[in-house]
Amino acid sequence: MNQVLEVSNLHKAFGGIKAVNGVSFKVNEGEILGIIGPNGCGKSTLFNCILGQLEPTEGAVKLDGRDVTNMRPSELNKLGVSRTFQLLQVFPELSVRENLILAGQEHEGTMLSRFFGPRDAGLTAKAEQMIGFFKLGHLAEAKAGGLSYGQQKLLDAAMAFMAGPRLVLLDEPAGGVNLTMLGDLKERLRAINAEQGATFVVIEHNMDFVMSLCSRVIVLAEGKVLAEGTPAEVRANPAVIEAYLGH
Amino acid sequence: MAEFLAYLIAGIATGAIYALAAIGFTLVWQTSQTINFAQGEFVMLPAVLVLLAIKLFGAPIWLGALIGIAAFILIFGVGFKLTIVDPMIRHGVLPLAIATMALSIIMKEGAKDGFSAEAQKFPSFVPTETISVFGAAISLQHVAIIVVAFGVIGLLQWFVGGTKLGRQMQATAQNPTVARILGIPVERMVLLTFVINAALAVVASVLISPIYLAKFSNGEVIGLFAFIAAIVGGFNQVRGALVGGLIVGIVDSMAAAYISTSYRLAVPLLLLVVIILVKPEGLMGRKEERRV
Amino acid sequence: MTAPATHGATAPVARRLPLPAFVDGTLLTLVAAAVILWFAPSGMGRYGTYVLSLWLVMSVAVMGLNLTLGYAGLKSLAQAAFMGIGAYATALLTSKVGLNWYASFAISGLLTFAVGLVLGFPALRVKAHYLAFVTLAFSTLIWLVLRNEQWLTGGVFGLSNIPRPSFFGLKLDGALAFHRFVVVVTFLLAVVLWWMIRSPWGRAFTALRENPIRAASLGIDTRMYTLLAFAIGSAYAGFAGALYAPLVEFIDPSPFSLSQSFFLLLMVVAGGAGYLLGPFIGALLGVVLPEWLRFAGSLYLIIFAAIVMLLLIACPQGMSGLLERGWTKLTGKKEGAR
Amino acid sequence: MNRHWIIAAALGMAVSLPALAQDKVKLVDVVELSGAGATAGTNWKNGIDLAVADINAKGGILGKQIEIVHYDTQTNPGNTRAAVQRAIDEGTYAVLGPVFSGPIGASMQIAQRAEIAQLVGGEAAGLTKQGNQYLFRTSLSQTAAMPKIAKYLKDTVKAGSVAVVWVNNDFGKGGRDAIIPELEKAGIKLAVDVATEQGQADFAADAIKVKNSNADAVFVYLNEEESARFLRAAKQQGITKPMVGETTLLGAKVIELAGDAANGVKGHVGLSIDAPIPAFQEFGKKFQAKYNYVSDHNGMKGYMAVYMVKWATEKQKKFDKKGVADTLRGATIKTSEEPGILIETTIETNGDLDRESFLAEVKDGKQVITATLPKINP
Repeated sequence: MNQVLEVSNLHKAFGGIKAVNGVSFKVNEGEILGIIGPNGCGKSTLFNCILGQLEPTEGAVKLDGRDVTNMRPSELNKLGVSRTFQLLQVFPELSVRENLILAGQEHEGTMLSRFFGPRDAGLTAKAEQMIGFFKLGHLAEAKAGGLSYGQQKLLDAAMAFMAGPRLVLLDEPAGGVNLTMLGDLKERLRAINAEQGATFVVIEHNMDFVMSLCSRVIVLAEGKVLAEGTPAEVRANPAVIEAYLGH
Repeated sequence: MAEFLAYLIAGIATGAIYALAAIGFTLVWQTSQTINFAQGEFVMLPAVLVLLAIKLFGAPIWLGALIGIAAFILIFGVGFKLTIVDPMIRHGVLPLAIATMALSIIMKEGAKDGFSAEAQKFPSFVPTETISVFGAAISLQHVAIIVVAFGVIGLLQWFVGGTKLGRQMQATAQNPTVARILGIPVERMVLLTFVINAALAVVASVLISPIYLAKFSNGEVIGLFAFIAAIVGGFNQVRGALVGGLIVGIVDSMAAAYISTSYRLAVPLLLLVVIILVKPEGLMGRKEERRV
Repeated sequence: MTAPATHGATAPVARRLPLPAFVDGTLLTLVAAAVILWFAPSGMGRYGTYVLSLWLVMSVAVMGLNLTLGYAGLKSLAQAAFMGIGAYATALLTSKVGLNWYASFAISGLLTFAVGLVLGFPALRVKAHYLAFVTLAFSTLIWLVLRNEQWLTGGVFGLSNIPRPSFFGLKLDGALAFHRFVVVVTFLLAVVLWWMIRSPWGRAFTALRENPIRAASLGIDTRMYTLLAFAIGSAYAGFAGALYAPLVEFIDPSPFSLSQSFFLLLMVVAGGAGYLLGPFIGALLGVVLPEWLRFAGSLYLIIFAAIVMLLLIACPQGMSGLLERGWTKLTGKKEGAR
Repeated sequence: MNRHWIIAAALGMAVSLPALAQDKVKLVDVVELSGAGATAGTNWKNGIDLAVADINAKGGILGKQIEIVHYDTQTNPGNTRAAVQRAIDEGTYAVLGPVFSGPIGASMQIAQRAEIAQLVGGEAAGLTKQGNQYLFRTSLSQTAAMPKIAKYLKDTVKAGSVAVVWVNNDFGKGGRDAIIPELEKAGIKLAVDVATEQGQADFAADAIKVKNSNADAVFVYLNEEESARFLRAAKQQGITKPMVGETTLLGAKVIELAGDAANGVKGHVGLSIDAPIPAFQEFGKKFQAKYNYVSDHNGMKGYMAVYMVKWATEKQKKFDKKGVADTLRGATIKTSEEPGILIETTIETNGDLDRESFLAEVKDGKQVITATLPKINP
């Protein structure tokens, strides 16, 4: 199977603390991979190292076989890698539609065409489509800062999909979202995965969410890979049970 | 060598003055993220108020000093915090910084119109004699400033580390939210730093004015150098002000001596740029964590 | 009033009137203001005309700083220094080299743009207020060069007899003619900025200010946009300088000192950072208000500073924020009445 | 009843008419009241106010009271231009000020275009070299003063080498640029050339530099307060060589601020309230009484500027704006004609002044005049 992302022997230390300590894994095209682990096991740091937000101390990241270690986040994004953050990251002063256009505009045309061309960079239709898709229809004109938490979370996810990415890294997409919204979100993610063939890596706390969404799960503990397998395999792994109950 | 020593000692004497003025910068920055662009005027004004009190009430010098100093601490310690900082602090650094800029205009123009556009002599509490250190001349006034600058830093370090009140103040500076949860009266602690800042400005003013003379425009130079000193030394450490002040003073003196008198101001500024590029938090500063 | 950095749909006004879709309230305001300012000086005398022109020239510099600070969130303390570079470049090119004003204007803009690019690199390295410190140093260094290099800049004695431009053979030496010229140039520069702010660039600048990390994750080249915002903002200061020199017909280092950079910052914040029309209000406060307060005699600067301080205490978003607040209250009431 | 009303009305007319007929003459002073020039500008303004009060008390100019307005330039060329333009738009009879040459440079063309006399406090040599027929100084230019100092250094002080300490603004730089060729001509070596900042507070490094140069004498060309600070620093560093300077080094203000450190300082004095001229001392007393401090030379310049306007108006016997400049150009104002001019003053055709001046020395905290120098072109 075609490997979209390959992480090999990634290390990240802050002073003496080894947040990520030799993590390696591969992500296959079209799969939904879940990464779970107790608090402070290095999940978010791992994401930040993969995406160029932090400089890894050691190790390499490959995208389609090409080395992208330390590539700047914006360039990585232009190669089709998109992400969300653990904490909400929408632009509160912009409207929902503007947030979405912003998420897509750098993928169209050149700097010059972005200056002289249309104000929406030709993305209004696409934005409306995303708004519809994520059921934010009545809120297109509303400032993002005024939305409810769950709605902002949806917008946050919608922004990650705006440019039609091949690989999406989601950092705790279910955090703080109520049950109804959670169902919506899961369904949307599955749909995108099925329709567009986008590949997902999901960090999550919510075990039910991960287990029902992902086809494969990696368990991290203390900066290392503890276990890997299908949800069922992982659930049955004694080391995982130990790690979770131990905490 | 004797020549070098003379410049060095002159630089230390000047640097101590900058340090004394810079301490306040670091104090109010730590507890309330306030950049006070009126800091130089804070050092200028107490001397003017003392002279004004003497002139208006015909008071003897000690009474004039008392009235002037009390008025200053009340208005520019407590009043400044309550009327300017409090309403604006929530809105970020910039509007408040601009408001202190406006305040500096008011203080400067007020001192000029209310008192005098001329420089005035200010009585010295320290003998004006000159002593010789390794063949270099230094006045007792400058010696007093150096001693006081070190003394104030030592006192502040002791206060912050060795007293309950001081530890509460430090906790407030490091994390007001946690401090509040711990039951520390955060508001009162912040107010305390502003009062200390005003009191330090008074000390600086009384020590500096006999040498620099009391004049409405003195704050511009002192403020700029104190600001540079605070950046060089580190904005978030009180002892950064001392280190920064001394370095800037010495560099300034050396620049005048060995580089160029007309470009002497450029040298401390180039030093500042280099330090920002190499160690942005300042020589003595802590790294400030970025809140992502 | 324009809202801060909104990129909402075109104003309702534009929909009702048969105007092209890109026309919005801000553009209409700019056009109307330009027309009014074209005719305003009649009966105002040379003094009034001059103050209006000075206001517009300062507005251009403040517009640039508003782009760097208000939209992109970069704190610069060198705007007056950039204005000085533009003013000296134009003065030297027109009076010593004999180049025409238009070429000098373009060179001033390019030069300040280039210097802005170079100075912008530390902005990428150092975050937040450290850029302010670097620009503070730069500002003072430029001032020292302007003062010390007498062979080039005239030093403390300044440069005099700076010619005013002509327009297709039409002399613009008179106060009114030059004022109208300034109106046209300011209008054009404001329209360019208006266009930029509402283009995808403006959206990217806003994203840069609000959350650079998220912006980068959405493919926004934060490095490029940071440099662009800083360099374009600096170029506007250069343009302002290129207008200032022939307006005053004399320059020396004093209007380009650090304290003037502070003053420009004051105008941006007092006018309302991040509002497209804020710079005009800010420059009005900074240039016209003190002139108007002259009747108060020696106290006029104190009154001016007190007004600015009270304004910021009452509304840290500045004059534009205050007006917007008033407008929402007013329109809110109207809706309630309906 | 009716008659009473008529009388009352007539009385009213009588009271109000003179005020109407005798409308005032408006003088606008545009000067540095804030920013770097504030101290000099405030002295200039006070001098003007004193002169206006004196003149108005004695019936004004040709029976008209003077209405004086002060506009601040903030020591900024752009603002100065606005203020001078405003003054002209408001119909000022003449423009007084500014004092700093930057603001003067920014505003002199406007007064010239409006053909209105502008009486400035600037001393920089370049101002009167631009052929402006409407610009007049109120003090000697540096080109006139410096040869006298160079001669003094050579003949009286007998210095073979001189350290030059100057303030890096238009005043100090102008003075430095004027003295150095004069020193060269007199065969005196320039030991060290020290630029200092305007408003500089700390002169320790500069004093050490001067001391190390081993010059035979020090030429100090700073504003009053900086002069005082430098003298104190020089004393602290133990400089014993003679300090020679111009008006700003020997003024009463410097002596007050520098204390003992000013003793022994000598040099050339243009306008000084300590000069052995009764009118000067009289002015000094009046100024002190009104403002409670000692006037510097800028106060005297402002005072004389108003009297120059008065003299020219009375000479031409009418209020003709352009005529003021025409009358002043090339004129000699004698104290017998106009006591307010304080000292006989010749106005050259380019706007420069020629006057007697003095050599002075500070002894025991007092300025003592040691010689009177004649006019350059007596």
